[in-house]
Amino acid sequence: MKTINDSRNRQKTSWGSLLLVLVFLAIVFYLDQNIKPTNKMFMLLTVLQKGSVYALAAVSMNLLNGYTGLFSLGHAGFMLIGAYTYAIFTIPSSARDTVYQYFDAAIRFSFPETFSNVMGPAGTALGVLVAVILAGLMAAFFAYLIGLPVLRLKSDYLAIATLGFAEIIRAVFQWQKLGPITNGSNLLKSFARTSKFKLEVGDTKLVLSTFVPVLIATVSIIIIVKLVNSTYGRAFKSIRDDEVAAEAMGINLARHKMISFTVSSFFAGVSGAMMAMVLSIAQASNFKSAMTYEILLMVVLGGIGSISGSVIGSFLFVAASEWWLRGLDSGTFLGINAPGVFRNGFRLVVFSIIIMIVVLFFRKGIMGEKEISDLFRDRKKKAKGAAK
Amino acid sequence: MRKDKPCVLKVEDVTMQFGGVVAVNNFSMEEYEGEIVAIIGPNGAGKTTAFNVITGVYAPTNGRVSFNGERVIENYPRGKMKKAYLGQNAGKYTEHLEPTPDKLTALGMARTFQNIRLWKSMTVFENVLIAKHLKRTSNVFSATFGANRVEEQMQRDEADALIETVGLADVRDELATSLPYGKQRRLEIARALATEPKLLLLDEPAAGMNPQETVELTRFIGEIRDQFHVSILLIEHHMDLVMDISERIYVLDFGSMIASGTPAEIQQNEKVIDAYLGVTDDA
Amino acid sequence: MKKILSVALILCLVLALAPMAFADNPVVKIGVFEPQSGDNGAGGKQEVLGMQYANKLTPTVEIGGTTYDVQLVYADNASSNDKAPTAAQDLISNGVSLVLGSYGSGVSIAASDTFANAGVPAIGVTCTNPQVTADCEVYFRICFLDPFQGTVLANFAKNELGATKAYCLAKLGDDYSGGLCNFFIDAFGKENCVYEQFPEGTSDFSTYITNAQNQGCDVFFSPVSTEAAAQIIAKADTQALGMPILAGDTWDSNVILNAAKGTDVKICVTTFYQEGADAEFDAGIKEWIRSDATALANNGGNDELAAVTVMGYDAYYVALEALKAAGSVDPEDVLEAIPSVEYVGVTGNIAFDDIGDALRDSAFVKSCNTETGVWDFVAVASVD
Amino acid sequence: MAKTILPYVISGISVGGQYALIAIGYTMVYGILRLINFAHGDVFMVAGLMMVYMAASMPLYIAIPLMIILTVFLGFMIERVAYRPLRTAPRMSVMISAIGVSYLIQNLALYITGGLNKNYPAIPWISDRVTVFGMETSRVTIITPFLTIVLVVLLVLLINHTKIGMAMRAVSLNFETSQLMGIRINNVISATFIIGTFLAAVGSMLFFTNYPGVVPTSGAMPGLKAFVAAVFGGIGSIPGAVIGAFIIGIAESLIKGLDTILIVHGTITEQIGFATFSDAFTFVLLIIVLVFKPTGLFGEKTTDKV
Repeated sequence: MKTINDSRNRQKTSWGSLLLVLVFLAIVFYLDQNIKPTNKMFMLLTVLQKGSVYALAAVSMNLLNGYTGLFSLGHAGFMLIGAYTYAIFTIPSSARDTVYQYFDAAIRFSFPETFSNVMGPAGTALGVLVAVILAGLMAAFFAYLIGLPVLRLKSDYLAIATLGFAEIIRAVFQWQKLGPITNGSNLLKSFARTSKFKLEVGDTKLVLSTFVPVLIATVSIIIIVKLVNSTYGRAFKSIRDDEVAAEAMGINLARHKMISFTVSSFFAGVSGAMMAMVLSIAQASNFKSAMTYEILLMVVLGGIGSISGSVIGSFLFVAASEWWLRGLDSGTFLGINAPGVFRNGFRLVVFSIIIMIVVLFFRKGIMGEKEISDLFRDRKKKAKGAAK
Repeated sequence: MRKDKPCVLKVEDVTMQFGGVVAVNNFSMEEYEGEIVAIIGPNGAGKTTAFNVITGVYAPTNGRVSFNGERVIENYPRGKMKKAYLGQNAGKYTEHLEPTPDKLTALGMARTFQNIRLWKSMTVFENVLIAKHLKRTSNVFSATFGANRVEEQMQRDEADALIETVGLADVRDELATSLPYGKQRRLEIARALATEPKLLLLDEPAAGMNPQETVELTRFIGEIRDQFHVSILLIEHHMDLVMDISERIYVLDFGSMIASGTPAEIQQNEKVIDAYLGVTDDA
Repeated sequence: MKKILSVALILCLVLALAPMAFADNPVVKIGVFEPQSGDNGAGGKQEVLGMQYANKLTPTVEIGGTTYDVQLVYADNASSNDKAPTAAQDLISNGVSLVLGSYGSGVSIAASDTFANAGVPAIGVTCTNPQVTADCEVYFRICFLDPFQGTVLANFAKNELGATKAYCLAKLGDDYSGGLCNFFIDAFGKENCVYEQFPEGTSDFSTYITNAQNQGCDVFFSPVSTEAAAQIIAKADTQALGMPILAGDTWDSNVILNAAKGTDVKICVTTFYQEGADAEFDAGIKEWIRSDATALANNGGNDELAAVTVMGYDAYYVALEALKAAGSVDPEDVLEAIPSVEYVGVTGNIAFDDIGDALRDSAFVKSCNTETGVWDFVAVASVD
Repeated sequence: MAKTILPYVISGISVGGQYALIAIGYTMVYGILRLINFAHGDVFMVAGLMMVYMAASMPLYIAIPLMIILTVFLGFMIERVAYRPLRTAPRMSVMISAIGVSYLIQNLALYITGGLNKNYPAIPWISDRVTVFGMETSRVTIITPFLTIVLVVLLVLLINHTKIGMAMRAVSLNFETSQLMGIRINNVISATFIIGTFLAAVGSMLFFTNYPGVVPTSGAMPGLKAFVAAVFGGIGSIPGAVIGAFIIGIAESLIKGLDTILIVHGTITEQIGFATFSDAFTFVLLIIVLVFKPTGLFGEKTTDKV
């Protein structure tokens, strides 16, 4: 009896969540059509775009750090691989020589272009999708190679080794000798980017600049949620809680750690690709370890071990640092005008103090290990308890 | 002895040497299907080390372990140990087989821990369910995209059934670590059973229990053996429990086996009495 | 606590969006897209000084018969390519009619898409990389380009300094120094150049100096940021580099003068402006810098003029010309008007070609007088 | 050949000495708390910044000791505020706290300096130019390794022959037991942080005299490299950290010059661009060590208990 109830409840929650997600996507679509770049509220779209990039990055990091207990600091490196893969394979041939201005571009192939030649506009979308997936696969492939030696290492050694790998990857991508592929240390641009994502239906032009990244992030995060709730996700959690017990219960540590690591890196790669399409540039020097730290802090802010926490944490982080707290940098904040104090950099100071407070006093972050759906369930439970 | 039944576990000449210390010296034992066998010995006798060798935590320095008639662990003094080896039977074994514990669990060995190692953040149900992971046929993709729904439901049902059997149904959704000590032990055993083992290895199952709980546990272990058709190997200090349920006992002292036999034989054995200095009761 | 935090955050949001106080005249906003922090922070601040001075001199503009107050709206791109698009978006959302900047080419390239997407025109002041305007319809600039500057410098090295082998040093991932080095090498001859790049955060330049010495180079070309420059000069001094250092427009800054004063390092740069070309202007701006404590601090503590400041000054007037020509504050109209704008500035005549680049054919070459700590005029250089 | 390589080696030894002084702070803290103190590199940067501001308003003979005292106080406070409350928390939390502190310090420095490069004051005598083996360099380059070795010898004496040193060794061997034996753990940890930051402060003086630009991120790379040096030498081992630091310093310097060395030597004719990997090489070294000899060159082997 209990089990039937259990599975029915599970299904009910998932249908409810799905509905919420659809409503959210519809709102984003609506906003995309109605907020023009010159509008003051366009910051909202910027936050949604960047927020969804970081949300996916944070959730994928959480899969590794929060769910599998592998403290890895190599995220920026995998995002870099994703960003470059995506960028290189979506630069149209007409722009290639301008972009690779100091090199003779070696890869002269663009997915959106090739596919649209065959299939028309739908091909462009497909090309972008293929490039995004390829970005993830590339990151996952590198993660596999890196994982073979380093996943055996324990906690902080793993952290420092993965951090080191991210630095190595960055150096390799900046190497002058790889210039024909990576454009050396110079930036890549002119590839398929969100500002160009538009759909023409008859006479009306539908803007998809925010919708596309939000959609990719949503789908990816749903997949991660599915994975976490599957038997593999439970195995990851058991490794986090007690590695020795997990191994004794027949869970192959090396294999499961590798799965978690590659999947996490796959989505890090996807988020890197999204980062490129949102920023409309890709450059190795942006993917520093500071980026990994920021993502880690988002995860902490939201609560290690909570996917909704990571999403909330990253949107809060992005919104606060890009939008709400901007006044702290430019003289006037909350109506207080104090250019002496509220000058450049103050925002980040306030921000890092908030983070330190969370780290020290609210160690569980916003969500702890709970998900949003748990909160609803708890409320129901409480209501039931009260009725009794 | 149930020599008519097939041999589940066979340990041959296992020696475990850490640096210059021989923790287990030339230990051999056998266990037959459906038996309950105990390894006892005073503190520091090498019981836990022997246990860890059998479960694959440590590779032995020399010796062999067979499970269900299949060689699973084998080692001989190699590398630095070649010169430093102090044990016997050097040269008898020539292969190096060192499976990780999960491989042994997959073959049908499951264990519990002396200092209970449940998964802290998870409920009783989840603790048991995860141990079912081993039996999956799905891969990471089919599991993520829900193509294994039937199997998933089956595992959930099995886990529930198991929880029911071991009498933890009323605490199914409690956090494992919030249970009283006795129930945590029980859960750990249930978790091990969820891997559907042929041999269950219990590392001091009664450690930290009061006499009342110990009695319950004794009964519980017996029930398990009959209900799940497993053989049981246990390390224990509580002599009551050991003498009550074991069919055969191996006694270790300073790493070497000093006696083996039925409980009655062991109780009479002078060497054993000497080793325990007469303190054969609750140690 | 969590609730308080969220309430506080929402409050911030509301207040941040609250309308600003209105002045009497209608306001036209000019966006200042410049680095205020990071590697190029010092340079960015100097460039802004020129705009601020110009804004002080000419705080209003008549557009289509109405007098507008000109308001400069700032956004810090933090010298970082990944922060640039957001900073640009910030300006656009603030309703600027056009944008000036930035110091440093990378951030301009990075933000070009954002400006293009919104249809807001931008006028680069000292971003010299060709990519800034290539492929971007809304980006213009009033400075010369790197292929030109690189050639001028290469010719100067060969002809005036008699160099036969050049050591080129750029920063990894920096479009300005990387680009300029590439064009320099093209003009100087690849086989006679040693090209190296240092990663971000490098503080040990002594090995690069040693490399140049060991490979027998006779000119050290390092058009890097002023931050790195100060360190290179210090090391060149202690290690007795023994060859002149050559750099581009970024080095025309008192940071360099301060670092080089009292050393025996020979430094030559190409730049947009030579102090003394317009005495009246020089005196005015210096007076202003001295009188304004913040401006003085932003200029590095003295009143030595940087060329970028003067460029910023000219850029402001070009922006006003564009607004006048457009007859409206709508970015779209301004964008249409810019290509035909012509202006005679302190740094020379300014007009745009088809791609939006300035029609400039000469650069000033200056050398650093290490005794007095000022720039000495060397020559006006151009390419045939 | 020797003449070509010598400058790199000398510069490498000098950098190595500076890394060594930072690495000791890492290795001591790690030895006792098992914590990678990510903020250590930033403390080093703050020491540099303090010197910049203080030298502008007071004579050097006051500024230098005051800078050292304030830096030590900062290190002490970081431990007090950010690490001590988390003593019983999982290791990951403490590490995150360390990253948070590093983020905070860098952002504070960014705010105070306005993100601009600050020029380190020239300290007379040690920043003078000298000629060694026909090579021009600054005096600090020559002094650094010697000063480093003197300080390390003093430190080793302190650890081996004083009460607090003995307590430190005990705590690093077994945290719980030493607590039970009546060692005041908190005092020992504070002492560790004080010594570590003191050395970092001295190191910063040498480092920034040599490379006179201070920016908010100045500490990050030297910090990471010093940590790698500590791991390389076997974390917890002070001589190991010092030797590791010298090896990394020299290797890094040689990598930067490798193109030139090979070209001058005639091995290659075209540049390969090794200099791009000067930072990355350190990490390659780290990973090789971690994978093949996880305990470093001088670290002791430990076995996990089940």
